[in-house]
Amino acid sequence: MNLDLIKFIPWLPALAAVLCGLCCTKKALRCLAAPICILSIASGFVIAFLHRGGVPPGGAVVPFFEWINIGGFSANFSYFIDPLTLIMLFVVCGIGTLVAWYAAFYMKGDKGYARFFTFVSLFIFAMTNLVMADNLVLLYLGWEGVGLCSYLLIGYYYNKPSAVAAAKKAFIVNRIGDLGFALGIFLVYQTFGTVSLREAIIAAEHVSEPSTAVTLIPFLLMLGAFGKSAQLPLYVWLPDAMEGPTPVSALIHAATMVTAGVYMIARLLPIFVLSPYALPVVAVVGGLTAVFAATIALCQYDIKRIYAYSTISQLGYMFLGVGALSTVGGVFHLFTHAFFKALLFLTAGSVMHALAGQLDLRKMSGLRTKMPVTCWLMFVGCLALAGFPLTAGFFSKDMILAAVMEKGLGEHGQPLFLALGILGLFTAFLTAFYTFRLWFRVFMGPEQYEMGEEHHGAEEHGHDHGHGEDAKPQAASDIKVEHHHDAHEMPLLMNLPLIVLAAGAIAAGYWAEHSGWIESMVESSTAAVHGGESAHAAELFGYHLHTAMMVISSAISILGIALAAYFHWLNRPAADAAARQYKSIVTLLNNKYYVDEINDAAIVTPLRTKGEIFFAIDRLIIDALVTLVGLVPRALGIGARRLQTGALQGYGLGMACGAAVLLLLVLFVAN
Amino acid sequence: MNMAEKIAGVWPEIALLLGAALCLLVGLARSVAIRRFTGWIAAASLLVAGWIVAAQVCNAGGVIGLTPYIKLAVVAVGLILLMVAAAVPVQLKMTRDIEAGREPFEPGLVIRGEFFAFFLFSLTGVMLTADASDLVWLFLALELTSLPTYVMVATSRDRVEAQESGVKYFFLGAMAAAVFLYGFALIYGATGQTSFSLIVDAANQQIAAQGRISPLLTTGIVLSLLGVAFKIAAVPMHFYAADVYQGATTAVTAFLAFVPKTAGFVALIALLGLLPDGYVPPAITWLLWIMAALTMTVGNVLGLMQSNVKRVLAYSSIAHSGYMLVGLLALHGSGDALGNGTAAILFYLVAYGLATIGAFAVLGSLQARGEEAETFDDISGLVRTHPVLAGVMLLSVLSLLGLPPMIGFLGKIYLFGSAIQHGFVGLVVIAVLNSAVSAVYYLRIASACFFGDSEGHTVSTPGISRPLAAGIAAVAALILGFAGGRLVSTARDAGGFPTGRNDVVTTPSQPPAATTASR
Amino acid sequence: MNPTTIMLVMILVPLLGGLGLMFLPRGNDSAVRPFALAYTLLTFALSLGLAFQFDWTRTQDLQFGFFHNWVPAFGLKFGFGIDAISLWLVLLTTFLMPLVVLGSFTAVKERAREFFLWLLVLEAAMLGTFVATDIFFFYICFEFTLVPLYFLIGIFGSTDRLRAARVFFLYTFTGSMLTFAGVLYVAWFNTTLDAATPFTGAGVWSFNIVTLYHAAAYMTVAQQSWVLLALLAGFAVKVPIFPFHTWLPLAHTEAPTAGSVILAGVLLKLGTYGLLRFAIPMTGVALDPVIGPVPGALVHFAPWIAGLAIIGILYTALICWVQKDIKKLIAYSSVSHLGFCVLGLFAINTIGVGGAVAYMVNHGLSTGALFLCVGMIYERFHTREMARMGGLASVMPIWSTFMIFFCLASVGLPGLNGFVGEFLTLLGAFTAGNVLGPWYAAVAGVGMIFGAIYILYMAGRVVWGPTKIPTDDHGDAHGHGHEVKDLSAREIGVLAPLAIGCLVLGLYPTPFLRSLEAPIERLTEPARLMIAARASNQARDAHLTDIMAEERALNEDGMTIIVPELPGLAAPPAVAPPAEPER
Amino acid sequence: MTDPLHSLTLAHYLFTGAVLFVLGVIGFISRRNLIIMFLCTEMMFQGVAVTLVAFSRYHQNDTGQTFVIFLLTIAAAEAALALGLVVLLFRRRRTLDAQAWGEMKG
Repeated sequence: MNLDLIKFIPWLPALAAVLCGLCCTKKALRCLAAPICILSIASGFVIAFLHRGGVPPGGAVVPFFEWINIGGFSANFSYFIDPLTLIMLFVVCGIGTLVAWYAAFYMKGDKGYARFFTFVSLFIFAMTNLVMADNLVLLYLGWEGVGLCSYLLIGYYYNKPSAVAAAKKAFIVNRIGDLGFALGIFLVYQTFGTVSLREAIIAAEHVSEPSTAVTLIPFLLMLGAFGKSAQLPLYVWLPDAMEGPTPVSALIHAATMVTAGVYMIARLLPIFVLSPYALPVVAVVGGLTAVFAATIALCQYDIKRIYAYSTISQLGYMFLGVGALSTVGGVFHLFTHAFFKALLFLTAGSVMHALAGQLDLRKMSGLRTKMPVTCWLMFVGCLALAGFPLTAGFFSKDMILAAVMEKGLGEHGQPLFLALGILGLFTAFLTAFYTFRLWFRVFMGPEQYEMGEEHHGAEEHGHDHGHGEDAKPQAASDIKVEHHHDAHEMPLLMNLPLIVLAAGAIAAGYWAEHSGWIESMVESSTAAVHGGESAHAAELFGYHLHTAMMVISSAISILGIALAAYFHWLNRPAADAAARQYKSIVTLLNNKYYVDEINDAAIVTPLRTKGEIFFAIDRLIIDALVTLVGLVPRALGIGARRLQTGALQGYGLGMACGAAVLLLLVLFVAN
Repeated sequence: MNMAEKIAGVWPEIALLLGAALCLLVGLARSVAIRRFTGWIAAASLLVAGWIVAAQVCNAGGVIGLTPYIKLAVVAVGLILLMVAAAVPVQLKMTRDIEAGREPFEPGLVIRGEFFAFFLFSLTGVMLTADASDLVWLFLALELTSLPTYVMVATSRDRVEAQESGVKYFFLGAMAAAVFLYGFALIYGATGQTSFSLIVDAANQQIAAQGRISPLLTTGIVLSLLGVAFKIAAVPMHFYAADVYQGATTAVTAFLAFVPKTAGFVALIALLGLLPDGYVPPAITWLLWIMAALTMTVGNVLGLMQSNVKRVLAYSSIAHSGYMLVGLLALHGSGDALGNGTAAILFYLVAYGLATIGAFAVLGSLQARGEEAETFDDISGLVRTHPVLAGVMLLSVLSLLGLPPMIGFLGKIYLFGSAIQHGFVGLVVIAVLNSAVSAVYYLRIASACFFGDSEGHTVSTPGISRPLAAGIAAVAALILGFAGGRLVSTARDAGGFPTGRNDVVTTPSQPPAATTASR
Repeated sequence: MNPTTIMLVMILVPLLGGLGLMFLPRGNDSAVRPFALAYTLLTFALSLGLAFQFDWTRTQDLQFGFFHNWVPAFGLKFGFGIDAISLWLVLLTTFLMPLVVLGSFTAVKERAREFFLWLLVLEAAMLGTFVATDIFFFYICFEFTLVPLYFLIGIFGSTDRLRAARVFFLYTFTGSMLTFAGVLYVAWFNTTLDAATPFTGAGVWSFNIVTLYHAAAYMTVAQQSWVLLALLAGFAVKVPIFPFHTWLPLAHTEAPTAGSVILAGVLLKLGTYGLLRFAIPMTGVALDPVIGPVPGALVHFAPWIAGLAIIGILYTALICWVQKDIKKLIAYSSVSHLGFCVLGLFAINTIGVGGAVAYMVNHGLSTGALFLCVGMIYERFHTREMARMGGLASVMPIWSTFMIFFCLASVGLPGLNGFVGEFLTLLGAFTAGNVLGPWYAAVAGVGMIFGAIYILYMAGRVVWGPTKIPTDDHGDAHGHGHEVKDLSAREIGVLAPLAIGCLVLGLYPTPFLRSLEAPIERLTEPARLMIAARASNQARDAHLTDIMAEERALNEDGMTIIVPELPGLAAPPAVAPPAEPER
Repeated sequence: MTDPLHSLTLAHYLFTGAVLFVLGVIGFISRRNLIIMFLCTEMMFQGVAVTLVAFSRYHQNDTGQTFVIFLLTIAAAEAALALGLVVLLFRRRRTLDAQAWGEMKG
């Protein structure tokens, strides 16, 4: 099959972004933005789907046009397509289409409707570039591009200071990781003389004795991955990113963008294996992040934040998987996670939509009668997230845990991986617990809820004077007006994508694993793990382990759900009592280990103080020095001026003495 | 060289002297209408002198040697100065009253005629300085240049400041004259000669005998240099400059800024020409080095402190003398390109003269509260009331600053290039830093004209000649900046010969071999 | 039209046009504006013509060479000629100027005639700087740019304009006076060379840049160090490199919008251009009387200068973060950004220097545009205090879109122009073994983070956030009561071309970058050879002896500018100006 | 060595000249009356004259003495000028104190 169409996958959304941008200018055109956007993403999906079987083994490069070429350095807009790319394209375009569909309803009536879809299209452009990039620089373009869109979309409600701050934080924290990534690219270029993925990978595979520089590359690249995928210590931006509209959280901050780090490591696996320590570090960071974020999620009250921490935690799983050399597991989890996490976020969005922006767990309960479809859709998502047997999350999580345990218990068992495996199981338990804590709190129990103050779903117009826009009252949007009365179920068209996602959340795991699709795809990409023998041995030995792990994690998951049911459905006072009893821990967790505060005190404030100090130095020392130098002539002038007394004799004296001194000087000293 | 040739060489001076005498005579006339002719007579005699010089130059096949160059420059700049000066006598209240018939006529008080006579006398002195081939001649020429200017300063303006200027200028000038005269005496004592060429011969003999010139000769030259430094207002003989420039009427100040300075530099070049080729005693190198550095620094730093534009320009004049002293160090250079300090000084004199006369002429074209404009307040916001004059002022200060593409920039290339070629890099660095300092006060002038608010009390003086002179000077400074090639090659030809030994000029000889003697 | 003529006319149009404005009928200053616009547009058209006639296959040659003797005795010439680097900077200048003029239509109400006069004269001077092939002709134009800007700031600036104008002038003038001395020194050195020295036209005063490149190669390292310091004195202040930057924020804040745009857009590049055109080729290789060719002063100084650049990047970036005045923030950001440019230059490899040139052009577009944006705000609210405004996105959406766009370009977002320069300069520094190295890039890279911090901080305060319209002293909102007007068609017309430029150079910079390769390789060749030689110490002697021998064998005339259509003479062989002969 | 006049050497004359010159300088600086100050400059001139004559004698040529003639002429001219100036000044200020003329400074 002709691969030429592939290159349009990113550029159709780019075109859509331009068109949507134009739609921003005229109010009448606004409603066109959503269809344009959805169409462009969907066509991307269709193109990708058409190529599902046509990708040559080892991938193919589809050149498009030249970008940066100078002095032997070359980075072009050309696309690399292999099975891994296809998986990512399915996720990005597939989930993208569904989320955009959902958002077309969710965002209705918002003043920035067209703007929203502009950014979403732009995001898809960047994200597809990221996953299709043939070289690291183009990957970096996508990488930063998605960061930008994330920035723009988090700050979508730009009149809200917290949204603006969150957007800024996201961008900057990502930049920190990006710096590592950029340096990694530099090092790749210096070492391998190319930034082309394929060439670099081939070169990496031929490295026999890795030099220090080479072993440094994965660590630098890793930094980028940690930033983008919100791993320790660069995870801080993701919870705040929930300030954005919920579809954005679903698409960008759960399903696609944040998985870019996993994708990148999987994609560059041959480079990562050059250093014996790189992947274990990835695994450790992933494992720690998983449990760390899960504990925080335990004690949060904001629905979206819980999901945000859960995302961080799940991303940790993926890193754990990739770090344990199970790229299949990592990518598999990425794939399934996209379904159920998008589903969870979108259903959370529905809840918010219904409750006028209410997000606090404590202020809602028993919504199952009001919103039955949403309730059960979310239930499906929760099951998958909790790793309930036979759901998608179950299979993928299991594959990771099995791989980790395999490394821990296998022939050359490493205690480190054993510990990570146990940590993973513990996280699985926590995940099941907090997931269902949320679900039981929201949908079970007595029906009672408070409406929120609504900034979601419709834009707060603030000072809209002089713009010829709707006056303030109308700005609160038609939908919202009825929301103020009561919670309600979403329309069917809006729930349609959720149903598709729910189907995926249940079936995707079983299908992908048992048809061998995911494994064959990943194994025929650059993420393939070469090291046949140990893989073979693991398979032999691991069959039992695999089964054992399935049992154990099923049990853990059910235990978690049951515990949640007890505390948050059947006996809520017990939960409150427990919370009171371990107040300090709860406070610590509720305040997210005070990481934001620590960062603020340890990094932001000192930097800003440095800025103030530098500014003072600039004015008081550097500029003053310049002024001082400028004053030297003036000081000399003041001195010389004293001789210009105006008196005739004084001048005569000056002349006589001056002449005499000069005469003596030159005659006796100089000669 | 016989007497006839010698006289043939001074025909331009004779023309000027005759003109001066005629001015004196006509100036005695009772009729105002007749006395008015004195200015035209002066102009005519300058033109005649210029014509004679031009003819001589044509005969010689080009400007060969410093003499014709200086004479041409004196005539050309003298004409501009004359335009600036044309209105001077009218400014004297007494003269006005007498001319209006309110006061009885008294020849001694009406200085129109004398003024122009003195003007011509002084210019004659400069020309003669360039002709000098003997210490006596040089002495007389220098005095002829100076003495009239004392009178011009003291009497050109009906204000007490003018008299104060006069007294300071005269007394200090007399003292300085004594100093260089003493130096002349020592030179004579060391060689037994007053003729330049004979002195050089004697010095060569001394070198042949002892490997150096006698300390007495060195001392004599050093003293002479110090005394003549008064004419160019170089440290330590600079004290008078600001006071005199301020007190004199603007036209005379412009005159002072160019004429005595030219004479002084010609004399300095002649005096250094007494040294054998390629030999400069360290004492003299040191003296010039120190004087140059001090002069430009003192001039510039004092220029920063002033509130009176004329004083600023006075200090700028000192500073420019300092730059030109740098050229003196490179005097014994080869005749080629940049390396020749003499040529550089000759060029710079014109560059500086045009720019500074332009600035003074602008000041002279303005009056505030019935007096000549001279403070920064007076020229504040000039661009609103007199945009053309402001533009001229801008061009002038930019040229003084040495900002391209004005002629002053070329002058700096020439001067500093010659100094670098002779290894005086340190001095050049001091000089360029000084240029930067000077930017402060030049910018003050420009910013007063362009950024200030006009208080409206500044009006232009009657008559077109001064603004015209200002315009001519400034435009010349601009055009010569772009098309200075001709002037540079003329200066180079003029400076390409050993100076002060005019007899050499008549026997065209090869310029001395290139000596890139560096320290 | 003959390209040489086009080049001359291109410089003369703004110069004479500007002077011509003075002769328009008095009293009607509004007539001045269309004229000024027409002149700048004509200049732009001419520069495009030049670009079309340019032979893009030999971008390294100084094409359309032409000279007019100025002062033959000193070898001073008005020498013209452009290679790709000059051409791009010329295009940048001519592209920015119409926009600047258009952007100043309403900002300048009084003395408009003078304003446009100075603007046009400034354009002529800037163009002259870029096309000069004679170092003193370059210097003339370089220096002369001070005068128009001095008046633009001094007459049309804000409250503290007099001080700003003075400081600006004096600071840069002082530096360039030292450069003046350095240039004279090199030219003198050229005259002392043995007449047999190839390319140098020895013994004769010449200020032809190519001649001086060759001459300087015969200096010792010590001599070159002084020359380099002298050149740096002028150019480092102009760029400005930390710690010589303090004049810039002052000048920027006080200057009128047009002045700021030109200052940031073009004038600062005169410094980096000077470094590239003079410092790098001149001081790349030195001659040791015993050893022979050795690495020149540049190679020794590069790490230090790059170090200063990096300090500047980080230091000023942090300063940006605590600014209260938007314009001052952008002004400081210029210092930070130009630090990348200098870093790239002193990486002395094609990637780094190419990145630096790209940075020059890109910074001109994006920062120029930011200043224009700020100017539009200032015109409406008469304040630039960030604390007094906020959330302008809801009242001025078009402006906000542009603002965010240019902010992102400035931050170096891939796909926009800023990225290309930033990435390449860092990559250049990273891979510049033996000169800089990974650490330089790593530390400078922190500037990318800080850059994001302060730009987003500014965007967050001004564009986003709760809407806040500045009020004047009487408590009234500016802009006629509550009406805050978004951009007019004219203003969109000013910003849109810049945005398009940013996008095009961000997505398809390849032709631009490719054209830079050859000239950069030529300019950096001596230094690169020396660095390479230093790397392989063994090979050094043999290798360089070869080069010198080859150069001697080539023993050709020093006049290496191509003079097309010289009547009565066959076109001379295209002796390009190689610092070292082509290998 | 018996006759003091015969033991007078060039040095003695030069010394005399120098002393006259320096005395003139000192007088110029220390006296305040304009006429006396002028006379001091005249004294400096005379010191030069003595020197010149001494050298002329030493070198056995007349050039130095010729120089002196011119020097004296110029001195006379200066004297005339000085007296004119002094009269002008006295008319203006009714004093000959040099200190009265110090308005301009700096």
